[in-house]
Amino acid sequence: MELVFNAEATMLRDTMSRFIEREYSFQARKRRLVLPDGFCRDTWKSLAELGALAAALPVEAGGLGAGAMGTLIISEACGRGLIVEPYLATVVLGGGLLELAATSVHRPLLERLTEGSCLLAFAHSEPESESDFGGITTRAMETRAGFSLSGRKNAVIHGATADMLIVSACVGGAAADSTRLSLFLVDRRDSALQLRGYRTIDGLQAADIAFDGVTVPRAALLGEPGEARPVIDHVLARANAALCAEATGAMQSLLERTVAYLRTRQQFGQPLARFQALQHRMADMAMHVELARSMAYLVALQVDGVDATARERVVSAAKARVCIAASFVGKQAIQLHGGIGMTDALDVSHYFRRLTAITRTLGDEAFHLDRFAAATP
Amino acid sequence: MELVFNAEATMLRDTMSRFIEREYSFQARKRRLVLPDGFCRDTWKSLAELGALAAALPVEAGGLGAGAMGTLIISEACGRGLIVEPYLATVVLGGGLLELAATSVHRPLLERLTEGSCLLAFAHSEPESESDFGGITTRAMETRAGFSLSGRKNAVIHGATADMLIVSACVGGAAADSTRLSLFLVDRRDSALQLRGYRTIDGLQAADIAFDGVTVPRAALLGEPGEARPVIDHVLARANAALCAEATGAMQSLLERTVAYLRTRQQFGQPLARFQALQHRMADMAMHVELARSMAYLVALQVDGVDATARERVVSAAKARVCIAASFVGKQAIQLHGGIGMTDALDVSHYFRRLTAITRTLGDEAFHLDRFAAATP
Amino acid sequence: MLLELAPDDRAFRDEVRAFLRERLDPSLAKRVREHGRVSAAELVQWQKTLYRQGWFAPAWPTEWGGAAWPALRQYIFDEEYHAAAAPPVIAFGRDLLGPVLMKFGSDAQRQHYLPRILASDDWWCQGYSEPGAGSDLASLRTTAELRGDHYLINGQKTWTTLAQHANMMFCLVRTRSDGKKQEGISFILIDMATPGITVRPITLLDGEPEVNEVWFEDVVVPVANRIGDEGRGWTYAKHLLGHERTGIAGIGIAKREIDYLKELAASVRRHGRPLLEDREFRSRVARVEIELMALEMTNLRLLAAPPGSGPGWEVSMLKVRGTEILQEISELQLEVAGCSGLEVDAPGAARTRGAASARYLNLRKLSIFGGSNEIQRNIIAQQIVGG
Amino acid sequence: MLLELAPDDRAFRDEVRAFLRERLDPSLAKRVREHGRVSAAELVQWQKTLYRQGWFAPAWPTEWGGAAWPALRQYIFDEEYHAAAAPPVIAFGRDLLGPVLMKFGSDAQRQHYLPRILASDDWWCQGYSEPGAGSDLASLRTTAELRGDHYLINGQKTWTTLAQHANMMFCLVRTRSDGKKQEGISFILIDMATPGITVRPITLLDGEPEVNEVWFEDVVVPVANRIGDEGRGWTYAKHLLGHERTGIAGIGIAKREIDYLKELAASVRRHGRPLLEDREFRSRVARVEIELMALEMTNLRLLAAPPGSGPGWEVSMLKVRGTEILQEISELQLEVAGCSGLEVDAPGAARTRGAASARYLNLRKLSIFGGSNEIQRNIIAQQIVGG
Repeated sequence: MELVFNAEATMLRDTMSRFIEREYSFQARKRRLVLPDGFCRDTWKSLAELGALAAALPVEAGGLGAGAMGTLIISEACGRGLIVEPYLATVVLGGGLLELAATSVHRPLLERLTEGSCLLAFAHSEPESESDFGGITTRAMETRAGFSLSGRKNAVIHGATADMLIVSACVGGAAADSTRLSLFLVDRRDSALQLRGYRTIDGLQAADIAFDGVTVPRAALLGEPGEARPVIDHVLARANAALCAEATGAMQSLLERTVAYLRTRQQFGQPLARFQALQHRMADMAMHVELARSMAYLVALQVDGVDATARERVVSAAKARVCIAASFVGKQAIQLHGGIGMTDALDVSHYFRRLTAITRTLGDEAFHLDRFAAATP
Repeated sequence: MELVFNAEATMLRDTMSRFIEREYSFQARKRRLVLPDGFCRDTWKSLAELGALAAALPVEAGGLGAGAMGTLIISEACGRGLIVEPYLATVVLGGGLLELAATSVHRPLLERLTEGSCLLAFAHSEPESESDFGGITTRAMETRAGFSLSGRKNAVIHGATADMLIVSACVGGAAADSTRLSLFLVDRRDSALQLRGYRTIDGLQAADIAFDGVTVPRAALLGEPGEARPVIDHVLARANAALCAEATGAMQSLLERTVAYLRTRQQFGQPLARFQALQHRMADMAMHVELARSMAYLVALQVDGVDATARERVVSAAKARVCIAASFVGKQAIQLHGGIGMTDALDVSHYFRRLTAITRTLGDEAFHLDRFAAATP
Repeated sequence: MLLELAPDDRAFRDEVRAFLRERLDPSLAKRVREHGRVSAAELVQWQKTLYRQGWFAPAWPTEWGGAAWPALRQYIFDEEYHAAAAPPVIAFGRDLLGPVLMKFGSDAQRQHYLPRILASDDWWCQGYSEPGAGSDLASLRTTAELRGDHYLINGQKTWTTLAQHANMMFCLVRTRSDGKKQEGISFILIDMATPGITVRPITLLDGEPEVNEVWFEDVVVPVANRIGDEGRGWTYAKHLLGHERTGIAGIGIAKREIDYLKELAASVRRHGRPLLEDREFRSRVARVEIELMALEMTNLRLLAAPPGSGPGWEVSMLKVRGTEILQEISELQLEVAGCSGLEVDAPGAARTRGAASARYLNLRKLSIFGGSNEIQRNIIAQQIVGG
Repeated sequence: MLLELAPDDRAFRDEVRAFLRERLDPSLAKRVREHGRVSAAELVQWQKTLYRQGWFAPAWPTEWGGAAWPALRQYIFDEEYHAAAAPPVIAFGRDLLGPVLMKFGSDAQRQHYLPRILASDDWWCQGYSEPGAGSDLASLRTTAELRGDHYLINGQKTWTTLAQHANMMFCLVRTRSDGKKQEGISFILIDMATPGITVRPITLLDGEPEVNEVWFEDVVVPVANRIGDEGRGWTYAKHLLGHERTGIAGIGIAKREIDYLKELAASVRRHGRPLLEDREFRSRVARVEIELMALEMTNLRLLAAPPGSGPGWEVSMLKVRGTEILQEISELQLEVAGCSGLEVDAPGAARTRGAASARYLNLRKLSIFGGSNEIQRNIIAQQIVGG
């Protein structure tokens, strides 16, 4: 049991804390949001130099070998700093798929990823598959030169701002088996893509993408055709684990800000923190944060180490519990701040929006509660 | 819309209030609980003399014509006074069945009921039908002289202490249509009954009854054979309406006692009522009571006046809402009283137990929520 | 309606329905229903339509051009109005200033302002809240110094809803700073075009500039713009707060929102079936529907009860539970919208997929503004515990 | 266990399992699991079995006959113990008095009392609470007057758990009434057979006499029975409260109760199927299971963390959430039992159908006794808000 950070983990955590402190004030974040991409490629390079992009990857894949605990530490920092650069999309999802599905042919791409010079996004969810990320209908028809992709992907995180997309599809015609998925690398700048990018409430970027016979060479295929489903499930599990950690970081920040605000804000002649009803609310917030943190740890310890059934069960338990906490802590932070908490000018509302988005990303509370119950005897 | 009590209703309410004040102190109630039957037949006679037993019945059936509003007023008083005499079992259930199902042959029985000289109980629920009071399997085989009853009834309220039982059964053999029910009058003292009486947590009485070929004459049949289902549904709806009103009365008493206790009880140098967290708890209790009362009114206004579908919908909405309120108000009353609220010696725990029992009687929150959802477009 | 109506009330309801069917632009109603954007000009135009019908002020006495309907009729009107998805009236002038003018205003003030409110010729905003005051409204610090026939106003208001569209503000200002803080407050009407006033919109977490900061720098306001006596402004403003307000529970809006929620949930699939048919989801919707029934019945009981016969904390309960229900529904709508609902629709453009999250974020305000739900629970407890 | 164990911990767990399989009477375990009644004699007998195994005091140091297991082993033991439905130890002597004796008792006191606690030769009850004190424990009023070599004790204790079976009580008494109320309290051991002591059982809402009132009328107690210094009893008693307590969250019991809940729900039908297969019900059970996983993981993290590195309010959180979870499970069990579960089993007889309601009613105590959950939330808030 690795319930306490070891020396390497502590070092990584401190590195990330210093990075946030130095580079990621709320004002500095705002400046990144108004850049054309909505984030900063130089900052991404800095994260690469700190080793954050390579931290979780195994040593044999050119990484630092910190594994899921590394992802937890970095994601938690992303939550605390409300980092808008695409760590989840590029490293956890994109890097995870490359690590688990790719052959040595794609090793250079993984290297460019960890150097910070190639951004990835995972185009997987579809309008009809949104709530349970199953039932993929995008098709890849084999052609002489490679494949021709047709279908629609929506809410692709950082889909319009990445360099390369990894696209999930079933090989074959309309009757293809939708449980047998393949992965394809597609250049995001390919003019055949119909891509609509937009901003989401948390300040991040997403895109809806239509493929209408987009052709890719045979080398675009990532791993064995039809065998990608287990890899995708595993990577989505990791992404949910990362979201749990990120939410914990954001909640911790909200809790600290709320406590600090109530300590200073005077009403009816005393600090708000003296009012017992608000004290109990803070106590409940703190318990939610601590319990969510425990679930983020638990899932980090198990996401790569147990069989798929046990993994999905613990992932769903963690995500469901974190959603409950995120909703409570977020809403209470706004409520206890009063009007000022409602404003765009204060970071509190930004944390709240990111938490709200996390509760809607890769399965909500109801979805995960259901999946947990189905996997529990 | 009859949202405010008229003069007759106000008079009835005042009559009941005086009765409780005069006869139903907590100590006087305790003395009744230790009587052999667990309640007092003289008190029952007093209620008859006050007109409480006849209040809800139509004038043409020998009643006072106060209808469902009359039942609401008396039931609410039963809740406030924690009355242990069998108003629900005998008047709402038994009297309701006689009123709606019986022919003129049974008019004398209804008269004896309103005089307080004959106590009824409704033997309907069965071990397998408990949660949804459907699927009756008790059978009535026609014989030369009348019928022979076989089956098991359980949790029959006041089943061991009533004079007469009204028993639901399907006429015919094992293949009989269980949706086509009939009602039979059975003498509770019939030595062929296997009857196990017991006390329930609220101080009331119940019984499990086995019928193993109990014979009854043809005259025991109440109404048309096979046609009792609509009558039973209607009477069960009225009983749930009565339970809503009773719960409202009990909650009102608990709220008042809790407020009074927190006003006087000193902790850390001031009355508990000064602590904001407890103030908000009281505010939530009060809102629950008020909302439950509204539902009790709503269902009383509609239980006899709308078609069966609309009736079941509103009954289930009311009962589900009242269960939620009863659970919250009951638990908080105990919690806010602290240790003393846990004791048998204080009336608070008795109100709590009655409320707990109400939430388990004739369908719980989950059952009614489900039925409401199914009946709502 | 939860309960059956008497024949004449039914006729009234049919008349309201017919009017809304004929005069309310369906495309506007669709936008209201789907949480789209409605412009200030459209609002004013619609309010003038109501005015021409004589229905802009259902609660006002007839002598001032109101409909003077009894409470139940107002309730019926409200229900039909929101069922038809008519845009909510900007009610600061009508509901908040109007009654104060009628009771405490001078003849001249009433004759000038009341008809203009009725015809939506003025757009009023409310200048009560200040930074630093929060729920402790009476600790306000904007000063009005008497200088002969005018006041000189300095200070700052905040959370001023839609002040960017308003040409008039009714305002609480401090005319004396010694003594109890509730004393020394005066009630003043300010023309927003007066020099020295700066309005700065505050962007809220849904991206909309719904509220404003308003700065006063040596703003000259004639003494004739003061309502009633100097120093009694707090009393005038409070006059309203205890009043029964038919609409505060938001029953009509909540009913429409539940309908809309169900429509959305019927069009989304989960486990291969419409989400609305999912038992667990349906059971959560049922809870809110039942909660709303209970609140509506409570509201109706209060309307039917003789004045002053209630428990005394009705309005607080209606506010608390009404806002909690609306927030709950918006959360369910957000759940139905899924991750697509996280899209931010470009400012000023038509709303598409981002409506659910914009609404959810915006409605956080309900439990904060208008007396936070914590303050309301304090009030309820104080009334229950008593002296 | 939530996490995989190291091989030696696994071996330890297997040893505990084997012991419980061999030595725990299955019919007793069945009664514990099904919330049946267990007699005082059965409890003592079982505790002596644990004692003979050397496992009665997992946390005590070996010099006093404890097992001195590290925290994780204690946790593993606890989990296996409750999974096997062994009866809960009456732990006042072992967990509350024992550590105080070890730290503050005299050699004579330790040598006399500790072995007797270990062997369950004494049944200790705790005399802290008094009527009128409630959560404000320090306002106690039972007096101990020094009269040469003995104290004369007068006053009343209440909520004294199982005092009717106890032969000894450790007790807080007031030896001085001036000054701060926490000062002037002394910690005294009392033989329950001393003349002047009256024990009166209090029937609780489940019909059981689980707690007692204890009256003292001129009860003579030797000064030698005082622990440590006069006036420092509060400090001694408090010493324990901040301590990490492995078992306070009740994880092992809650796991067993969830298993039992599922077993019950699988045997009851709703809508023609086992209730356990009902999605809406199953989803409510899942919520509690997840809540329990989160609390268990929190507990494990705290056990693994270096002492003093936690947020400082761990014990309060474990108490609050642990008791809320147990109450929630008992409420679900009551729901499964349905109206049949309302039956009251005759006092002293075996429990049948009434077990679910008796349990539900009894567990109301969890959020009240041992520092009410309101007090625990106060503590958490104070630690968060800080100075």
